[in-house]
Amino acid sequence: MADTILEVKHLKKYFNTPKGLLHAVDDVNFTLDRGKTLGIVGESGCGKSTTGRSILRLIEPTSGEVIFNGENIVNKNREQMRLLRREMQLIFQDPYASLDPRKTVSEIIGEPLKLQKLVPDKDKRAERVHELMEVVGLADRLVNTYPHELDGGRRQRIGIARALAMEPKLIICDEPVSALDVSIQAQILNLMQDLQEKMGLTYIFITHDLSVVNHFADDIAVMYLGQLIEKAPSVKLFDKPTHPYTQALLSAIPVPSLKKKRERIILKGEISSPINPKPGCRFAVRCPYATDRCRTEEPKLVEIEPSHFVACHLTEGK
Amino acid sequence: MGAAKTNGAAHTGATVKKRSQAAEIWRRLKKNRMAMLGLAVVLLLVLISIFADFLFDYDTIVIKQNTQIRLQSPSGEHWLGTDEFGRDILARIVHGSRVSLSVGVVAVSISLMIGGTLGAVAGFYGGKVDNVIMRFMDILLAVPSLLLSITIVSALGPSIFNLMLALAISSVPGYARIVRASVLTVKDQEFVEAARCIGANNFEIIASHIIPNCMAPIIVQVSLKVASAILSTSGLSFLGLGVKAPTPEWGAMLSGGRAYLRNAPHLTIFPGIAIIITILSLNLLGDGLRDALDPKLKK
Amino acid sequence: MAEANKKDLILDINDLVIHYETEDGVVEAVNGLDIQLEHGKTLGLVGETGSGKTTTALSILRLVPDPPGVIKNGSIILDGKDVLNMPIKELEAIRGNLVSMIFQDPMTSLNPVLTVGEQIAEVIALHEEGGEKEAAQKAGDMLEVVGIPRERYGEYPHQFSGGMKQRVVIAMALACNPKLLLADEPTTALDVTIQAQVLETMKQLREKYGSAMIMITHDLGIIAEVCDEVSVVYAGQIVEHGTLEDVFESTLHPYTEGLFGSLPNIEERRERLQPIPGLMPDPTDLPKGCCFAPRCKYCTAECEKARPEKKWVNDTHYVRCTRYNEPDFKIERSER
Amino acid sequence: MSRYILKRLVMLIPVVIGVTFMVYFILSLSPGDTAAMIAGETADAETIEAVRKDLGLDQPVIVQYGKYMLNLLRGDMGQSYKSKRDVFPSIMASFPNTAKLAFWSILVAVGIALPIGIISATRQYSMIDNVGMVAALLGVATPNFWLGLMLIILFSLNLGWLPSGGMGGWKNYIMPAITLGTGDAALITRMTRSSMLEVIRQDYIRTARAKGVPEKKVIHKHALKNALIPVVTVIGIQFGSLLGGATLTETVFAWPGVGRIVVDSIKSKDTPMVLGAIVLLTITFSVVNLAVDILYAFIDPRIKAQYKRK
Repeated sequence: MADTILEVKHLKKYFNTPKGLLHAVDDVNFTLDRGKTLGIVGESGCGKSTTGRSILRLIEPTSGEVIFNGENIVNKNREQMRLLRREMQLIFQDPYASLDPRKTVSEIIGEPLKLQKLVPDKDKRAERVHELMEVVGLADRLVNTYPHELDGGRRQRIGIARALAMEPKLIICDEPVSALDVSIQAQILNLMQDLQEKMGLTYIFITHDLSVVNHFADDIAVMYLGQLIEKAPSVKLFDKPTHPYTQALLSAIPVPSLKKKRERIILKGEISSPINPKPGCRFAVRCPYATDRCRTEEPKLVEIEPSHFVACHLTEGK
Repeated sequence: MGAAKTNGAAHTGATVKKRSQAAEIWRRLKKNRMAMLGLAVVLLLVLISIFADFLFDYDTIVIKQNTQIRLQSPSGEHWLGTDEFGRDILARIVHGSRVSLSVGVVAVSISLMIGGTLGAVAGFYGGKVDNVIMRFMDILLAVPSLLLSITIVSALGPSIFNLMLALAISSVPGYARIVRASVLTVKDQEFVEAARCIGANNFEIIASHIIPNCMAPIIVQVSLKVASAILSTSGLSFLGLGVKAPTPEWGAMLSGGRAYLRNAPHLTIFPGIAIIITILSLNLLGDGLRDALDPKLKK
Repeated sequence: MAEANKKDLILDINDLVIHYETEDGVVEAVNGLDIQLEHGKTLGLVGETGSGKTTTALSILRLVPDPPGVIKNGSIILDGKDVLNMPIKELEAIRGNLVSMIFQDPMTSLNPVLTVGEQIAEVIALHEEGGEKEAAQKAGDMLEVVGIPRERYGEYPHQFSGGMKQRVVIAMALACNPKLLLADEPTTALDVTIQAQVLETMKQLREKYGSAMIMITHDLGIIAEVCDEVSVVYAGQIVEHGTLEDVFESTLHPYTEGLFGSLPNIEERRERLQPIPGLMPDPTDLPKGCCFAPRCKYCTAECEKARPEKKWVNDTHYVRCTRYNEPDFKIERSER
Repeated sequence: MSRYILKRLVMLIPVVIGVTFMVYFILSLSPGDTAAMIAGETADAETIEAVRKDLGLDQPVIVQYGKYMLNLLRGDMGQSYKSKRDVFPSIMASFPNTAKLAFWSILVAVGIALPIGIISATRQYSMIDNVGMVAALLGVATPNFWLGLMLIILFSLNLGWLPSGGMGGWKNYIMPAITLGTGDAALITRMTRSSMLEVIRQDYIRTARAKGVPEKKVIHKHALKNALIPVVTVIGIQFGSLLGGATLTETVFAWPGVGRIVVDSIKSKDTPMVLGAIVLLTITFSVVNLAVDILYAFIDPRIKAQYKRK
C-alpha cells in the first residue's frame, strides 16, 4: 500500500454571486502519495485555484473532507490550523502581488519563522534565512533588497524560500511559472525539481500549461467547470487522452517543432462559468460527440483501467 | 522594461544596502521643486507659530488696543498696518498661524483616528459590520459638511476646542471612506493571503501588512485635509462661530475688516493672503507627495 | 533574400535604433534592428520580455510614446513609403488601412464606452468611401467573418469574453484589408482552447485577405504553426533570422538554442530542462560587446570586445555571433 | 432602471430620519434657555415656563423629536420661534434664490474648467498647462468669502460697476457667481486634467491611434467620454453643496438664500427653522447625488449594466 499524504473527498466550494450559485469546485476526489507530484490542469474558471486554496483552507470549503496525514483538517480550529500551516504551504502565481512591497527579502523569508516562533532568536533567524536563500539560489547580497528591486525569477525564488522556511511536507504550487519568461521558467522548474528530490516534498502543481505539467507531474488531473473529468499518470494521459476535452486541450498546444505536427481539434464555443449548472455533462455544449444522454445525465468519474479515471458517458462502456 | 530597469541595482557589487520605501519617496519628492517649495513654506509656518512669542509679545502687542493708531496703512513701523483697534496686523497674523495650524492638525488627527478606525474595521471585516458603519457615515455625509460644522459649533458654543471637534466630526466620513477603500484594495492582495498561509492571524495581518501598505494614500490625504480644515476654520470664524475676540484668527480678522473695506482694505487683504499662502503650500506638498507615491506616474 | 528586390517588400526596416530617455537613464530598447518582409509572408518575432519586440512594432505605426521614446536612427519603408518622415495626415491615412495592429491585451484595448460595432465601423468610415450606413453594414459583416453574430453589433466590450474581444480587435484590424498586420502577442492573454480558435480564425482570414503579418510572441510553438520566417530578438537586436526550417532545424545562435532548451517538451518527458543561466542585461547598461555574452557558454574574450555583425550562412539564414568567424565553430544542439 | 431609482429614493427615508435625529440631538445640546430667549428679556419666570410648556420644551428630547417627526410626516415643519411663521413656506421662499445662484455658479465653473482641463492634459507641460495649473492651485487655496470681498473692493467700492450685495437685476449675480464658480472651477480643472491624463495612457487610446483616428478625434471621441466619468461626479458633488447652501458667499453678498437662513436661525436659536432648512437641504443634496449616479449610467455602459441587473 502506497504512503498516502493527502486524500480529498467530495470537496465542494460554492460561491453566492448576483447571477446565482457558482459551483466553483463541485465534488472533487483524489488521493496523493508522499513525494509525488499531482498536476491539476484546466483553463480559467475551472476551479483549479479554488481547489488548491480549499485544501489549505485559505478558502473554507462548502463541504467535503481533506484528509492530511490521516486526519481530516476541515474541522480543525484556528490554533490547530496555525500549526498545520507548517506542514502545508502555497507558492503563488504572481511573484509581484504575493510579496509585501514594504518588506525586505530577509523580512519576507523570516516572517514564518518569527510568526510560528520556530526560531525566536534574531541572529539564528538571520542564519536560517541565509541558508534558505542559498537553497533557492538567491545571492546573499540581496538580503536587504525590496521585491520591487528584483526581477520576476528572483521574486519567485523568494516566494519559494518563504514556503520552504517551515520545512513543509506538502506544497501547492499555483501557476508558479506562468508569469515568467521561458528561460527563467526553466530555471525555476529545475529548482523546484531539485528541492523535491532533496527534501522529499509532495507537490500539487496547478497550471493551465499542459507541457509544463507533463514535464513535472507523476499524475495529472484535468478539471473543467469545477469538476475533475480525467485523471491518469502523466505518460498515460499524454499517450491516450480519453475525455474529449482532454483530447482537445492536448491538441490545442502549439508545438515548437516542425516534424511533429498533430491534428488540431478546434472546440466550438466559449468556456462558460458553472453558475447554477444544469444536469448533464458540463462539457456537452462544446463536445463534438455529445449525445442526448450527455445533455441530461451527469457522467461519473470511473476507473477505465488501473489508475486511469474518466468522467464521460462515451468511454464508460469500453 | 520596467522590471529590468529596477533590478539594475541588484545586479552589481556587494550587499545591496537597505533603501527603505520612505527614502525612495523622499528621493522622488526632492526632485519636485514645487513640492519642496511647499514643504519649505510649511516648515517656515510651523517655526513661526512655535516662536510667535519671540517675534511679537502677545499681551503687549497682539491684543493690546491702541486707538490712537487705528486703521493705519502699512508703514515702516507697522509693516502691514494696524486694525480698527490699533493692533499690529503682522503681529496678529503671526499669532493667528498658531490657531490655524493647531486647529488644522488637531481636527485632522481626531477625525483620522475616528474615521480611520471605523473605515479600517469596515473594510477588513466587511459584511454586516461594514454595512452598519457605512450607513451611519452616509447619514453624516448627507449633510453638507460646512453646515454640519456650523450646527455643531453653534450648539456647543464658539471656542477653539469646539471648533476642532466640529471640523473633526464633519470630516470623519471622508476618512472612513478613504481608509476603507485602501484597506479593501490591500486586503485582496496576494501577500495578505500569503501571510494567512504561513499562519498569521487577523491582528498580525492588520499590524504588519495592511496598515503599512495603506499609509501612502492616507499621508497624502492628511496634508490636503489639514489645508481644508484651515480653510473651514477661517470660514467659521468669519461667520462669528470660531474663536472668541480678542484671540487673533485669520478668518475673524477678515470678518472684522469688512466694515472698513472702503477706507482700510488692508485689514481684509493681508489675512486673506496669509490663508492663501498656507493652503497653497500644503496643497503643493500634498500634490508632490501624491506624485512621489504613485508608481504609475514614474516613467 | 538578403538584398532582394526592394519593390517586392511590404516592409523594409534598416538599422532601427530606439531609446527611451528616462530620468533613471537611457533605455536602449531597439539597437540596430533590420526587417525585410515580402508581401503576403508571415514573420515571427520571438523573444522575451523587454527584448524590444513591441517597441519595434509600434515604431512601424510611429506610435512609440514620445516622450520618452526617441527613434535615434534607421529607416522604416512601408510599401515604398518612408514612415519616419511622413506628414502626420498621411500617417493617419495608412494606420488601420495599409497597416494595422492587434494588441496583446483584449481586455484593455477596446474603448469601454463605445459599442463594438461603432469601433469597427469607425475604422471603415475613416478609410473607405461611402457613408456611415455602409460602414455600419460592413462592420456587421466583419463581425460575422470573425465568428460573432451580427446581432451583437450594439453591445459594449464588457459584455464580451476575452476571446470574443480579441475577435473584435481582429475584425477591426482586418476591416480595411491591410497589406500588413502587426500582431503583438495576440493570444497570450487567452486560454489554450480559445487561443486555438483565435489562431485558426487569424489563419483563415489571412489566407482570405492575403495580408503579410508580423507575429510577435514568446511562444516558439505559435511560431512553428503560423510563420514562414523567424527573427529571434535579444536586447533589441535580431540575433538569428531565417526560414522556419533554418531556425528550427539548423539552429545557429546559442540564445536560440537556449530558448529551445528551456521548453518542456510535450512529446518527451525529460528529466531536466536546459535553461539559459542568468538574466537579461539591464537595458540602461548594455554590455559593449555581444549582449548575450554574459549568459553564453561559448563566450570568449573576443565576444566581449564588439557587437557581432550579421553572418549569412545561406540565402535566407543569418546569425549574429562572433564565434562563427571561426570556421569550425558549432553549437551543441539538443534533439527535437 | 426605474426600479433602481425607486430603491434609491426609498433609501433616502432612513437617511432623512438619521439626519434629523442627529441635528435635533446636536441642537438640544446647546447651552442657554431657548424658552427664556423666545419669551424675551423682560419676561418673568412664569411667562417663561408658560412658553416652555407651550413649545413642549419641558419634555424629554426624544419625545420632542418624536412629535417633530410625526408632524414632519404630515408635511408640517412647525413654526419659526422668531417670526412665528410656518417654516416650510419661509424656506421655500428663499430656496429659488439659492438654486439660481448655484446654477449660474456651476455654469461658470464648468465653462472655465472643462476647456482648460482638457487642453492642459493634451498639452502637458505646455505654457497653457503651467499657467492653468498655477491658476487652479491658487483657486483651490483662495477662501471664496475673501475672494468675494476682494471683488467688492474692486468692482463696487472702487470702480462702482457692480452692486455689492442683495438680489436685483442680472448685475447682482455676477460677483457671487464668479466667487463661487472660480473656486469650483479650480477643483474641476484639476480633476479633468488628471482624469484625462489617466485616460490618454490607456491601451484603447493607442488602439484608436493605430486605427488612424485623427488626434483631435482621439481626444474628443475616445478619451473625453471616458475621462468625464469621474469629472461628472465632482461637478455633481459641487452642485449639490452649492444647493446645500453657499453659506459664506451668501453672507458676504447679503444674498437672501437658504444658507443665510441657517446662519441667522442658528444665531437666534430658532430650532424649527434650522431643522427645516437642514432637512430640505439634505434631501436636495441626496437627490442631486442620485441624479449624478443616474447620469453616470448614460456615460458608462458598464454601470448601466449593473443597474439593470439590480
